[in-house]
Amino acid sequence: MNTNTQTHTVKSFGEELDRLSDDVARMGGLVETLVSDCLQAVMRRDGELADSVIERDRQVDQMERDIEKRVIRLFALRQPMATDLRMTIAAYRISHELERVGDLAKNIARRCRVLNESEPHEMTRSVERMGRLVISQMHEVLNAFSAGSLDDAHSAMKTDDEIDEIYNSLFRELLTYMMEDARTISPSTQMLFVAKNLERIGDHNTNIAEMVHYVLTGEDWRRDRSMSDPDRES
Amino acid sequence: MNTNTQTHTVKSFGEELDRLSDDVARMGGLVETLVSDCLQAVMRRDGELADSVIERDRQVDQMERDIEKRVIRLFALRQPMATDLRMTIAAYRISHELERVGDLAKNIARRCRVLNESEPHEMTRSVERMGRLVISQMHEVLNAFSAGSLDDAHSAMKTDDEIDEIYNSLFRELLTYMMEDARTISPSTQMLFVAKNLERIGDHNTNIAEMVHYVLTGEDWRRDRSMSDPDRES
Amino acid sequence: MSVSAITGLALLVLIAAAFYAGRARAVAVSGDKPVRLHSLPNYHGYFLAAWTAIPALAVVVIATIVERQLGMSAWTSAALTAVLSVLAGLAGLSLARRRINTGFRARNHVERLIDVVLLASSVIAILTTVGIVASLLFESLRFFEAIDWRIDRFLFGLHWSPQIAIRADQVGQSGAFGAVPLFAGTAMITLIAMIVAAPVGLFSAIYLSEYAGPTTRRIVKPLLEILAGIPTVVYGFFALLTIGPAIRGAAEWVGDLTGIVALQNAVTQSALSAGLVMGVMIIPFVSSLSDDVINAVPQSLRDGSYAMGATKSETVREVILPAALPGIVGALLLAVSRAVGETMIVVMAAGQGANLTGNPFESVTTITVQIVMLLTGDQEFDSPKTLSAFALGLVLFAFTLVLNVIALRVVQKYREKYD
Amino acid sequence: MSTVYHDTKIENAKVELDNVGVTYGSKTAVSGVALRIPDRSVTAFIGPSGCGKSTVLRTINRMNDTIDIARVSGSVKIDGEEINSKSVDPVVLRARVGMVFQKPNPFPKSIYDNVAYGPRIHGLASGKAELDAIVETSLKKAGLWNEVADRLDQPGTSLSGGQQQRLVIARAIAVSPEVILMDEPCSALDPIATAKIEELIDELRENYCIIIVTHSMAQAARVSQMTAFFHLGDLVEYGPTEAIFTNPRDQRTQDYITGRFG
Amino acid sequence: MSTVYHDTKIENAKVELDNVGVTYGSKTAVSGVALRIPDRSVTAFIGPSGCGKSTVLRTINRMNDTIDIARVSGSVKIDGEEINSKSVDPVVLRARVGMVFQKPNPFPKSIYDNVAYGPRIHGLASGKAELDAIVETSLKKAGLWNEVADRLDQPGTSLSGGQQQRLVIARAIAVSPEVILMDEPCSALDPIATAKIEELIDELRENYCIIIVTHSMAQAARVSQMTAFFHLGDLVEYGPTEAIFTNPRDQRTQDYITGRFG
Amino acid sequence: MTSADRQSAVQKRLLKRYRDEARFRAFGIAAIVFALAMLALLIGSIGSQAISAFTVNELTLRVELDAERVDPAGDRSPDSLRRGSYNGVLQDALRAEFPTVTEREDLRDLFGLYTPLVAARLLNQVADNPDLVGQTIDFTFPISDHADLYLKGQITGRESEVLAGGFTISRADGRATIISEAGVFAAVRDAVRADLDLRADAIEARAERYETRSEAAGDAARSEQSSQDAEAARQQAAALRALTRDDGGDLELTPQLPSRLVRIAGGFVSVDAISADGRSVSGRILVDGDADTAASAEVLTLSVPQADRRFSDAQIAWTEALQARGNVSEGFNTWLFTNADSREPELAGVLGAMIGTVLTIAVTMALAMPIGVFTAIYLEEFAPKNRLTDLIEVNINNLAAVPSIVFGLLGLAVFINTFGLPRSAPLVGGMVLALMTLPTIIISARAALKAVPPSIREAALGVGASKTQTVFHHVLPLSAPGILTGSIIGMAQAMGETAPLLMIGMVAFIADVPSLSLDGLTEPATVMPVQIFLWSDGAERAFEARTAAAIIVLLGLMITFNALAVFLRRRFETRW
Repeated sequence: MNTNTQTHTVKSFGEELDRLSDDVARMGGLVETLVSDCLQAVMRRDGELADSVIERDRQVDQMERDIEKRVIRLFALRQPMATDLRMTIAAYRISHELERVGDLAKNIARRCRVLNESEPHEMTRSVERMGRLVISQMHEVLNAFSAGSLDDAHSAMKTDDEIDEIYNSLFRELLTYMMEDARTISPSTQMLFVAKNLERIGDHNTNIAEMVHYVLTGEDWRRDRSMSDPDRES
Repeated sequence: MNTNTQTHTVKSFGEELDRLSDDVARMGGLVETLVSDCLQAVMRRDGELADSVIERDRQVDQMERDIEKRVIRLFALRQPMATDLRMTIAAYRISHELERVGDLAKNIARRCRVLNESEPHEMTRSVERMGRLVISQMHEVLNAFSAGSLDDAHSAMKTDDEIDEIYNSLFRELLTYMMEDARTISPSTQMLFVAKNLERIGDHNTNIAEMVHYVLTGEDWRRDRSMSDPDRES
Repeated sequence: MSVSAITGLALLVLIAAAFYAGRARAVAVSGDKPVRLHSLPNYHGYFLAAWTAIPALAVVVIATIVERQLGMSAWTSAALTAVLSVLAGLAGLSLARRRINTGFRARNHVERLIDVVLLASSVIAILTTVGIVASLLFESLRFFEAIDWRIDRFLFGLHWSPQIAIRADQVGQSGAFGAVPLFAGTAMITLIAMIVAAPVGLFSAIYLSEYAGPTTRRIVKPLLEILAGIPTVVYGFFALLTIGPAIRGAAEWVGDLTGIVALQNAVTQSALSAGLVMGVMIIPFVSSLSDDVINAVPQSLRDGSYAMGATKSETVREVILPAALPGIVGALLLAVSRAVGETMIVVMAAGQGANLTGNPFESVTTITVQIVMLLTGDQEFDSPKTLSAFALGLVLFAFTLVLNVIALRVVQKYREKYD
Repeated sequence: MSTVYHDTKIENAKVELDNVGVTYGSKTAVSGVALRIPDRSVTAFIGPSGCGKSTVLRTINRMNDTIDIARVSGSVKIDGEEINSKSVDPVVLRARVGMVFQKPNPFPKSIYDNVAYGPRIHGLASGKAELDAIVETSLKKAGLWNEVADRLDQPGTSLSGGQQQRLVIARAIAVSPEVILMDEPCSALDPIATAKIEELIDELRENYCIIIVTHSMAQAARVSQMTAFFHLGDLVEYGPTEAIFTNPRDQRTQDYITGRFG
Repeated sequence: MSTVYHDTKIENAKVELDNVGVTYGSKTAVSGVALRIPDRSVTAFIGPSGCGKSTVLRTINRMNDTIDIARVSGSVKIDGEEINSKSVDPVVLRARVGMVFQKPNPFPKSIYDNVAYGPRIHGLASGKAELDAIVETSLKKAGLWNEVADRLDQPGTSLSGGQQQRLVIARAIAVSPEVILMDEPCSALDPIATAKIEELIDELRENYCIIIVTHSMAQAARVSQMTAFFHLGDLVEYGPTEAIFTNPRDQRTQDYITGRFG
Repeated sequence: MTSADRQSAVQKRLLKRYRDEARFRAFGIAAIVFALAMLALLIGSIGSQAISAFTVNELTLRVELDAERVDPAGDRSPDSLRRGSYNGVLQDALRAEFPTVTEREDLRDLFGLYTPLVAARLLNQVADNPDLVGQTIDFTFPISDHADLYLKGQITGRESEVLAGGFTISRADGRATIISEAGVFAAVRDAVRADLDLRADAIEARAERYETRSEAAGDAARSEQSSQDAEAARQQAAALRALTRDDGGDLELTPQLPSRLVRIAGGFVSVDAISADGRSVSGRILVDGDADTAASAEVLTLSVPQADRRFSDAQIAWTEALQARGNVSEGFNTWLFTNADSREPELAGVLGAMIGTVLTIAVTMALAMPIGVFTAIYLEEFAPKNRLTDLIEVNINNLAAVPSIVFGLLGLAVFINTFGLPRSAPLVGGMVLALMTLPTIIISARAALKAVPPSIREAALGVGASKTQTVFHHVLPLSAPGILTGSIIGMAQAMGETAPLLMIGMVAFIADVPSLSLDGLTEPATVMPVQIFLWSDGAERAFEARTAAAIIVLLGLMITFNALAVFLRRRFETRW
């Protein structure tokens, strides 16, 4: 994300900042594929794809650590100010969020293995629908970051409510499902966690959108979660 | 946490740093009571206590936002270096972790309500044991932060493995339990989430301990989670 | 004359040739790649030129000295000198030329030679002082010998009349060389001069540097500098022609009015007129030295004082003058030294009578006046009368030396403070 | 060009500049500066060389009066009183508005006399005892008392650079000014002395309205509560320091703060 | 006191100092300094005033020779060759080791002559065309060519401060040095000019071994790859800049970097 | 103390502070006014004196170059021409103008109208052009200094009154009596009486003062002295009063009274008696007239009595007559610039001294400039800090303040007595002045070198210039204007110096213009300031104006040099 038309007088500083934001975007791209792949793996019961997701999450972790290092280096050596400061802080925060998303994707991939051992689950479609929504939200957020687009960020935040709704209904359905058929308890629990993880990915996406908002405007526009959405963690 | 014997020549900078670390410690204390209270509420089926936890989490969110603001301010106005830089970064990160812990405690408190609607759960004891362990780990971590004690931090990290083990066995037990009695599915799912949340609080505690380690030594001593503990998110 | 002129010309040509030879040689040994040389080709040229010039000139100098003692005919010696010096130059050239190669540090050699020339120049200043001290001391000793070592009578004697010839059998009566009237006269005139110059000089410096606008400064400063550039003989004439008669007239008039005999007996060549004019002469000296000193006080101190709400005069009195005080004291001491050593004004305007008086309207004499009196006209270098001038010179030199040393110390200390 | 003002309420404005302009001969140094500077706080003037920040500072105690070719226009008020009016004597004004310069400039007097200088010329102390008290208090406020208490009769120039600058601050304090102007007070000092002066400025802000011109953005960030950014003779932006440094509104401020220059 | 060295392998050491000490008369300025400075990188010397950082810098081109009372001990090697030996002519050495000073000091000659001076006295160009080429290349490397190409015959002193400093750098480059020493090259410049010089230093590091003494920690952080911290005449700590600024090992370094002073 | 308290405290002292301020400022202005007033007085008094020296009255006579007298050998050879009696020729020419003057004493007075030295000029003219022998030529030369001063009105005040009404003149025995029909001489008589009364009054007033002082005086001796003075004055006054008494006899004009000359019928009569009735005057004939009657007469009143001047009434009459005949004309005094010194003021010029100055200063600069600059370079750039250089430093600073006369003593003792160099020579003078100027040049050169910022040296050293290259490539060129300025100032200072040159005998009277060459260096010469000193002491009054004129010339030179220095400084001044 480049928030400034003019270049830094000290070019290398500008380059470092650009590289940081590029890295975050790249990390975002990787995490996005992880999320979509793990969903794919669940849908198609594709164990190999799941393994690959688990494998690739280590890359994400490494990327987070790199970005974190680069951020600390920037603070120590460049003392960024104003938009640069906000950008640096945001990169740090966003990479952290992405790492969590990566973890969650990996977690979904792991559950995929367990699910593969049991019958195909009926709720898979619903979860997939939710997954698509999360992925599209994530795409929007990452776009917002790369292009510095405030509108995309705001739209992504709104999507989160929708995701929460889907999750809530899914949760109830899954409970019903388990009660109906005790054999499905284990896969359903896994499914529950998949849904839960997707919901949490949505939360992280929202956080990222909030950071984008902060970088662009300098305002802290975090929604007071407990107020707007009292039950979203349930 | 004060890592330096000498005082800053510019006293107000030193004071701001001290205040930041005090605030983090205070936030830690508050979150610690939230965790212990939510556990209490689950054990004693105490709806009011649960409400109070949910209420107090908003305070935690506010504190996180304050600390974040103070950190950005420090970066912009003071350009902290070396230990001061690490301390500032850590405060930012730790406050974030604590906020997550607060959210998780709030989440547990919410589940407490659902649990109260059903019969007392048999697994409560086991969850309580796990809770006690998490709380003691948290205590240790916060001590490590306040006193700048590397030993406490390392010991807390080790505790995390123990917590993961308990969680894994609890997970299996709860699954068995649900399969045995379909009526317990709903409360058991809640319990599952309570346990999961406790496990995740343990993770956050570990992260905080890692940050303490970083502040004190300047080394990034994060465990490669996927390696050491392949199944901990399962 | 013509032979030596030709010799000179020949040597110049030779030296120039040596320079070009050196340069060409250097380029040649480098294989037309001067970058490979340690020193630039020009330095090789200089090196060769120097090694040609030094032996040649040495021969010329030796020849000049030897010539006097041998008493050869002028033409022969000149011709011989010419031949020998050119030969010496050629010898030096060919010897030096062999040393040129790529690694040869011609520059270092040339630079060492320059160092020697520079050092030799600066020794001349020391030789001057040695010359002064030696000549004064030597002649003074002869004088003291002539007055039978009664230095006390010279220094503390009250009667000065060197015109009385002192015969060999009258040596004991050299009381005529009592220099106290001269010292007193010098002191009085200096005092008068300083009374005029110190306040006027100081205040004009203050006004010009602190109060005057740029236009005033641009006009007044050069005018004051003109005052400094006027030769002392002109001041003497001014005193003689204008100030002396004016003072005498005024004094007589006041004297007639008041009946003060001292005023009525005023003369044209008086201590007052000499002192007053000398004071005027010293004004620019004091003011420019003070001006330097005041300007050396950093602007930041003035700003500091103005920012405290001080007025200009408060700033000057409380900040600038204390800061500049050592410098000003040094300047005044130098001015005193100058007044004491000033000659022409007193010679022309103060008279010659060795009066021991406190009356500024009388004519007095000073050390410098007496030196001039004693040494102009025909001199007998063995007469104590002539020699006494050197003794006076010695006193004058010693006194001004002490003053200068003190003044320079003070000024130097001051300078260090703001450097 | 118009100035960007952050919407911070300044209720206790001590110094108010309105449409202030300064010309040197035919050259316009600054123009159209309007500022409301709060009491009991530190306000920093920042900007690239030649932006006019020092010039504006010097309008506040009329130090531009000492420069022949300087002409000041507009209104400068302290406590609501116009200081450019003829009825205000600059001598009296400067007793109310202290100033500290780039290079420490203690007078070539004793430490005591340096501090006593202002009270003496303005006749603020009625006796030796009172003067002693003023000197002691001022030196204490300037954080120099402990270092010089036993050698008040030594020349002020014998102190180190940082001590000299604190002595100069003590000297300014001695006439109990209401406003203290500082023109790059640390640019001649090393980082250690600089830190001490910054510390002192931070303490003094409890009692005075301090305005500091600084070359160093970092210093402005550290010591000031309000920051004014000047550029090419214009006041570009004015607001709380934190806002200026984390979220400047004007593009020029942004570029300057983040190190993107022309 | 012994120095803390971060364990970074320096394989391409250009300059090696071993047990270097400098005394001025009876005063010891620095002692026991041992350093291996890598080629094609920027090494910063930082530390409080009087810590000896400039003194050490000046041992590298024997500028201490020009001070009568200075005595240098120990060994300084460039490319493994001892430079303090008698067989090394300091004049030749200084053509290999360029130096840039605190205050921009162009000669009061034309821009062209400023740059051409070094090549001329060292006889580096055999003709006008070659000299022209050297001047142009040097000015280009110093990032000044575009600004001055059309006025090479104007005096160097007519340039702005920052341009002057870049001219001085071009002048140093013109004799193709291997090492460039910079003694607080930006302390007389405003932030904009400073940024440009820093940018230039960053570019030059591709071809030269640059050693810079700086007052400003921030500057050291920005431009250097290696940092040496001096304190009271000792080399306290030496290592990669990032490590020095985020995780210094010696308490004194830590205190200095974080602004905790004596 | 509250803000308001402080305000009022400040306000209270304000009035007094501003009064102090005004007083201080007034002192400064007074000091400058005083200094400038002295400068104006100096320039004014000398300038006004000098003006008259720049013009001169020249006398043109028809001179008959009688071959026998100017060319005794008759072969037109230079030798012969040199033995000619040119003075006699001139005397004859003058006698031809006033044929009536025959008395030996009168003739001596008449020949006093020119100086015999001009005969040498006539000789030169003839020697250059031997064809002139036997011709009669117009020869122009400066009239004697007294005549010149008279014509410029500097010897005596002169009032002229034309009386009308018809006069008859009777001549006898070299005396003449002029009778006025109208008794117009009464006015002259009354004026003389009034003058006498005025003088008597003044002397009586003085006597009174002596008397009062005698009474006031404490000791007897002084009282006695004063009363004697008073007595003498009383007697003097009484004698004057006696002259004025109208006793019917002629009123006698003694030489102690202002002279009256009557110009009548082309002749001059000096009046020594006026008849009591004012109808006639009588006196000596100074210039014979051409008629016995005249319609008008002009009475010249010369305010300075003949006894008080060295230019007699007769000489005045002749001068007036010559002027009336058109033989005298006033013109620019070229002699002042083309002649060397002379005993006769009208012939004295500054050329010799100027050439002496040029030679001396040339030696001074040739020695002092290189040595001074080299020394400065050595001390400032090369000298190690050690005792020797410290010594040199202190030394130079002290030398700068050593009185100039001491350098003269050095020159006398060392150059003349020890080395045996010639006295009075520009070479020695130049050497002495060089030693004297050396410190000035060294100090200013050092200041100029020091003004070159060390950063330039560092810069040069930094790119690998050697120390010598640094100095000669950068430092010296940059400091050249400063060094040059300092040198010019030192030169001007040396040019105005007198005292040391007195010591080495450059006070000699040099009537020949020295040669402007190497040989001139060792020949006796004098310089401008010394010339001024010599003239200021001159016995002739006419030297006073010439001294002033020489001063103006010298000042002109020095101001030119100083202006050059100022110009150089302004032009090349560099601010670092």
